[in-house]
Amino acid sequence: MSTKPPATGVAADIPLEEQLDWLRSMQEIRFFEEECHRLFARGLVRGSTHLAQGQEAVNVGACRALRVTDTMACTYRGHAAVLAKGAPLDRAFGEILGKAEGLCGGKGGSMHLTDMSVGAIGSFAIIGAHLPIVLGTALTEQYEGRDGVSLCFFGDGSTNIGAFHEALNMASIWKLPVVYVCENNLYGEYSPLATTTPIERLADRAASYGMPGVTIDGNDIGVVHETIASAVARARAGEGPTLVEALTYRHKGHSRSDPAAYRPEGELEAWMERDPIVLHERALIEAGVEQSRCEAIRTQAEADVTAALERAMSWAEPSPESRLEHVFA
Amino acid sequence: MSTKPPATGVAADIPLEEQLDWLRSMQEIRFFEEECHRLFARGLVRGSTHLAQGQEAVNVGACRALRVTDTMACTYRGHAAVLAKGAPLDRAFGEILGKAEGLCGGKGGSMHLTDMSVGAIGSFAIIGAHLPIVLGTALTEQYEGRDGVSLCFFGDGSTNIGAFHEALNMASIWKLPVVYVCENNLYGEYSPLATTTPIERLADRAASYGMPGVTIDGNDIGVVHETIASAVARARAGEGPTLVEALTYRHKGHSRSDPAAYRPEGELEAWMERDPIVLHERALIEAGVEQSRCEAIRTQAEADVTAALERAMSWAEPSPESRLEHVFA
Amino acid sequence: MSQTITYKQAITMAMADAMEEDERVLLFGEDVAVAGGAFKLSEGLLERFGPRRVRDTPISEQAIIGTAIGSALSGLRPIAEIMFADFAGVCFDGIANEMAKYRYMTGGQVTMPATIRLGNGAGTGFAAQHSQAVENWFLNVPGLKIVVPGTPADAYGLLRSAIRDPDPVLFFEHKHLFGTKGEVEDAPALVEIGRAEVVRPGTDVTLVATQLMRLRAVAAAEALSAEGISVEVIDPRSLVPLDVATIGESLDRTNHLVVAQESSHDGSWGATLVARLMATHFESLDSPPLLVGGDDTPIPYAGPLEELWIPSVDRIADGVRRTLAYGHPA
Amino acid sequence: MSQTITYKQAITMAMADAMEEDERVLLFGEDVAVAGGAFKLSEGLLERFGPRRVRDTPISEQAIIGTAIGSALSGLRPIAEIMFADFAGVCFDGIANEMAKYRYMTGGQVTMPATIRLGNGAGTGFAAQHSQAVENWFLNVPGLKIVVPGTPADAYGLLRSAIRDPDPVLFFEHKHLFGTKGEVEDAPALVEIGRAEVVRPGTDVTLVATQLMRLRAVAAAEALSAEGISVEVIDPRSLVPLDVATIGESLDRTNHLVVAQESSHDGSWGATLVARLMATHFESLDSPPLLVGGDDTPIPYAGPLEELWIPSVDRIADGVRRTLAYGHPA
Ligand SMILES: Cc1ncc(C[n+]2csc(CCOP(=O)(O)OP(=O)(O)O)c2C)c(N)n1
Ligand SMILES: Cc1ncc(C[n+]2csc(CCOP(=O)(O)OP(=O)(O)O)c2C)c(N)n1
Ligand SMILES: [Mg+2]
Ligand SMILES: [Mg+2]
Repeated sequence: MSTKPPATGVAADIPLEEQLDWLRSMQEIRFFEEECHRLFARGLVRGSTHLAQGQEAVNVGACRALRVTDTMACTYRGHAAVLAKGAPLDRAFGEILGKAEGLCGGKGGSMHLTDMSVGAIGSFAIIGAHLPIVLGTALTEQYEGRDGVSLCFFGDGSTNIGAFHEALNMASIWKLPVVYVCENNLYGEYSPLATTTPIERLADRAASYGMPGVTIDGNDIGVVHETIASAVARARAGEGPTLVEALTYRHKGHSRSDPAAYRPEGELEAWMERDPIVLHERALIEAGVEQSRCEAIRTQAEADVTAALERAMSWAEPSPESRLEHVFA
Repeated sequence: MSTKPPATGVAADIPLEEQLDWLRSMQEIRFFEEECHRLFARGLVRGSTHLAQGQEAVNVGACRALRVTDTMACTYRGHAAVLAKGAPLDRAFGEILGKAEGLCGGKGGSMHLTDMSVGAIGSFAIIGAHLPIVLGTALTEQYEGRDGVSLCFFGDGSTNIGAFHEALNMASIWKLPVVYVCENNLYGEYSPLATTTPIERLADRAASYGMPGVTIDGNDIGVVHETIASAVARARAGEGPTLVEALTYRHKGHSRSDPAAYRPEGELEAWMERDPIVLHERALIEAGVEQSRCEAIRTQAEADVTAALERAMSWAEPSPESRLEHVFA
Repeated sequence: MSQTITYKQAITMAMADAMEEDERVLLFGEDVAVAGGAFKLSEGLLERFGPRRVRDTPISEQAIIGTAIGSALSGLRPIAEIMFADFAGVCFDGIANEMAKYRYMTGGQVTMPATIRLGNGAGTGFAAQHSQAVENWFLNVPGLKIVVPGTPADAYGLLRSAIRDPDPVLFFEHKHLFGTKGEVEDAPALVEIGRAEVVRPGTDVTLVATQLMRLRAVAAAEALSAEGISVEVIDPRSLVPLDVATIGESLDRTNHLVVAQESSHDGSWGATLVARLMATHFESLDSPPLLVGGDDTPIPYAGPLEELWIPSVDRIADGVRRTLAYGHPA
Repeated sequence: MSQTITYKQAITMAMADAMEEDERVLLFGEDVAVAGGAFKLSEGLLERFGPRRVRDTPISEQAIIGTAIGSALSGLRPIAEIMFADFAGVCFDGIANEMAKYRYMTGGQVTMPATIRLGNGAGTGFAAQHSQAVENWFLNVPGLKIVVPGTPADAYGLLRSAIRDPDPVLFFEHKHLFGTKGEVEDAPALVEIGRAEVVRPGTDVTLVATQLMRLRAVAAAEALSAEGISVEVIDPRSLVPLDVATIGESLDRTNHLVVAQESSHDGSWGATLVARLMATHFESLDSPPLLVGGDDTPIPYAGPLEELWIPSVDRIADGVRRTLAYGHPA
């Protein structure tokens, strides 16, 4: 854990109005994923899906430290990140449902949500694949003399794949404006970190690449935002990449088919106590926000998600010919 | 550099007779590679070749810390390592010349010398490829309850490839009996380490894998032997892998076509002063060995290499049909 | 006596029986031990054979393949699992440049009895990177045996043979077939690698298919028999070695060839088969050999699109009809 | 006016001209900058275009390909060098699963104007892992354009086109051809990707070949002309897209097909071509199409063995003779 002051659930230097919008985003994502869960149960989602419930503070806190012109790449557990970066709820649902108006025209699905228009350059389902790709988006910024930043989410288990190593090394030697954010949710699929990784603090791996590494409480959106904002500032200033390890927890199993029976007793419960939405809401109220405003946000978020889903459900399926498009430009 | 006592060029606790044999081995290798150089000039070697001249103390010092039943994997710059592990001079020449009696029947060549009978399991020409392979040979030992060790040489530039990362992590988490030896000769092909790698001490990367890492003077065969012997002992005892970074220098260019014009002035000269053979010989003499014995060893080594080359040159080329053999067992 | 088991059970049983038979057999891969495999193919093996022989790895496919290579050449008989076959992309070098060539490059100094199991194929909505027919990536790499079982009996029998085989075998298990059922003996038989099976005899046309396509080919053949068309369905079962003789013999009788494959055209095993048969059975053909395959695109996610991509029973049947209609315009 | 340049010079010139033309073009790879490339293909470019546009990388092919992907989708036109094409094995996932599918999987949200240059082919004694015809590994991966120039003019013209192309292009430069010479205009022409070249017109047999095999095919054709055999030599120049029309049109006239390829049989472009032509030009063929290729083995090191592995002028000529003798036993 970092040596920062204890978790507070809010960011000291950000206007509360803005932080209420973080709450809104987290609530929307939570409802969105609950709907996904139900859609699965109803057989409306194909393949697999991987929910980020419990990890929203990492995704929202980090993405809110970015400009819309900055880019963000995430994993198959990417609904939260892509929505946090600004993708519309309805078209995200549409993609998961395989609709023509889905973000990717129904060609990608849950694991591959992408919305270039908001800088969500992709959700990557092959472990490690995107870590080298963000080198390129970052290089473009450096090459063009702009100050855009590329942020890259990945899991704890992903730090053992070769691409991680190559990417962090090259990001550092080229001083690229990248922020690597490891969402350490304690498990890679069904394997606890300690069974696959001989060190405890993944941020320590930053030392191999001569870049700063920091471990933070990923359930405290204030801490996440502050940490990422300073890593982003560093990147913008041309000082190179940072590795941030955000400690968090997924409330659901790895994927739709996983009951997560491997969890030690009490672990989930302990983390539910630290639900990032609850923490943030509580902190906002402590900071003076009226409870009713939080409730209104929640109600509105739920309504927005429901309406978005309804729209998405009404959309047409992709045309048969569309499957032949977009192989080449 | 390690915090060990200054270089001495001999090992304190090894009988001098044995160390004279190290000298013999280094001399043989040096002459062997000089012949290779000449053979290239005469167009008798195909593809490319990569000489290890100047790095002999690493290969000989390390291999002499192994049993014949231990295994060793090295790179395309592998003549020295394979000979140090015990491969015969003539069959090594034979392979480089593409002869039927070459170690691999002429199918491998200079970059792929292999002699399973002495535990030289391969010379690998795709950067990083062998680092995961030695996990398997080490696992066999662990699986069978034996105490054999796998030693793996690779270059400084190779520490930036993904396979390095995956291999060291898994070696550590499975506590495999492996010793990873990085021959840091300051360059990867024509690139100085600092242009590709954002840290100075490659042994520091061991920390990412929770394994010990040590940097040593690779031109002092005494230091090399002592360091590797203790890493090997650790591995045999079931305590897991070690990363050793041996600082050394190649006297020639990267490959036959490289004049090494990128070297700063004086660099080669400074390292020639620290020629590992000269250092070892000098130290032996200081330790009481008569100079004439060293000279006799040198003369004998040269004669042995010349005779081995003559034999190899006289051997037949592989039969045309042999090219169709050994695809499947 | 015989029993009915699923394709999935066949794979589990084959591994268990092999481990029972030979102490040198071990299994490793991501989540294969404690969790019993992402597809539950190794359920119960950890409990039965212990952590020495059934091992979870980090998410490190290069390390997994390396471990298979090194342990195989030093005397073990490893089974390594690559969860989705598509992940062969991250360890392609290990498979194609090292494992396949090791014996050859060392002049026969090593044998490489490694079995790599890979979850193959489309049809389950996993989209472009988790649905490919990855066997095609390795066709141009001499030194690998490539096995593609389509039934529980073949899955069992070929996996046992793969594990006993002295050479590296890529064993592709089709994800869409895990739940399919079939008969096997109580002590199921081994199946020799390199022998095609005539799944359904016929006289009018030779229809070659593997894995999911085999099932659809049989369904197409049944539909066509109602139209009086007699289709001989052949499953090569392994692509390397490829039993050209059995297929060629069939072609000599039927004079028409259709291949159903779950793959785009170029570089596919179907195209390879056509080229091989052309060289040896040119005179036997009365019509152009037809490949019924996936589109020349990545595999789309949406249900209706993926369904169009994968050859359906109808598309296969239609291919047969068109082939037989060749030279007889309607 | 025209000039004589080498294949190597053509590549260097194409990169320089492209960088001159378009500020978005940059080059990176291992030792491509300060050292001018392991094969000296980028000599002088660092001096001319500076370290912003010509960059050395660590030994990290996955990072190289990732950088190509990310920079291409965000507006640059990267040229990435993979020194030996065989190293595509260590970055296969990036090429086949990411770069090739990115546009498709995102429903057309991105374009991917990346050019990957790879040092291809055998004949220089580099043994099994540094000599392969790696284009064949990618045939079954829709979404990649695959270019295989055989002359300096094609190397120049196709590389320029590849760099301008909005799609990912794998540009295979044959190591054995670097020193070969050819004529180009003073301002050499671009060559459209997807157009075969009729290298040498003929009437008796269509002989298709690329890269080193193209040279040998022409030599074989010349030798055969002395025997009164008129060989039409066609170089497809790109395998994806593949100009089946030009080859098919030739076949309609010659009625005989021989392919010379530097590759084992299965999964090869030659087998793919045969399958494609069978589908469209079945009636044109008077003899079985013949693939003259490498053995179904890895590529051996020793000179005499490698020479036997790679199709020689004699083997190609002999293949043509056998093809024409089909049905006319001597
Ligand atoms: C190269 C590769 N290997 C294996 C997988 C299968 N897989 C999907 S998710 C996953 C676990 C990843 O764990 P982690 O990085 O911690 O992310 P989390 O799922 O916890 O968010 C694995 C092994 C994959 N997608 N790609
Ligand atoms: C995957 C891969 N990439 C690139 C190369 C080309 N290459 C051969 S040797 C070499 C340099 C290696 O440097 P280092 O690891 O320091 O070893 P050294 O040559 O100094 O012994 C490179 C880049 C290769 N063989 N394999
Ligand atoms: Mg995780
Ligand atoms: Mg080096």
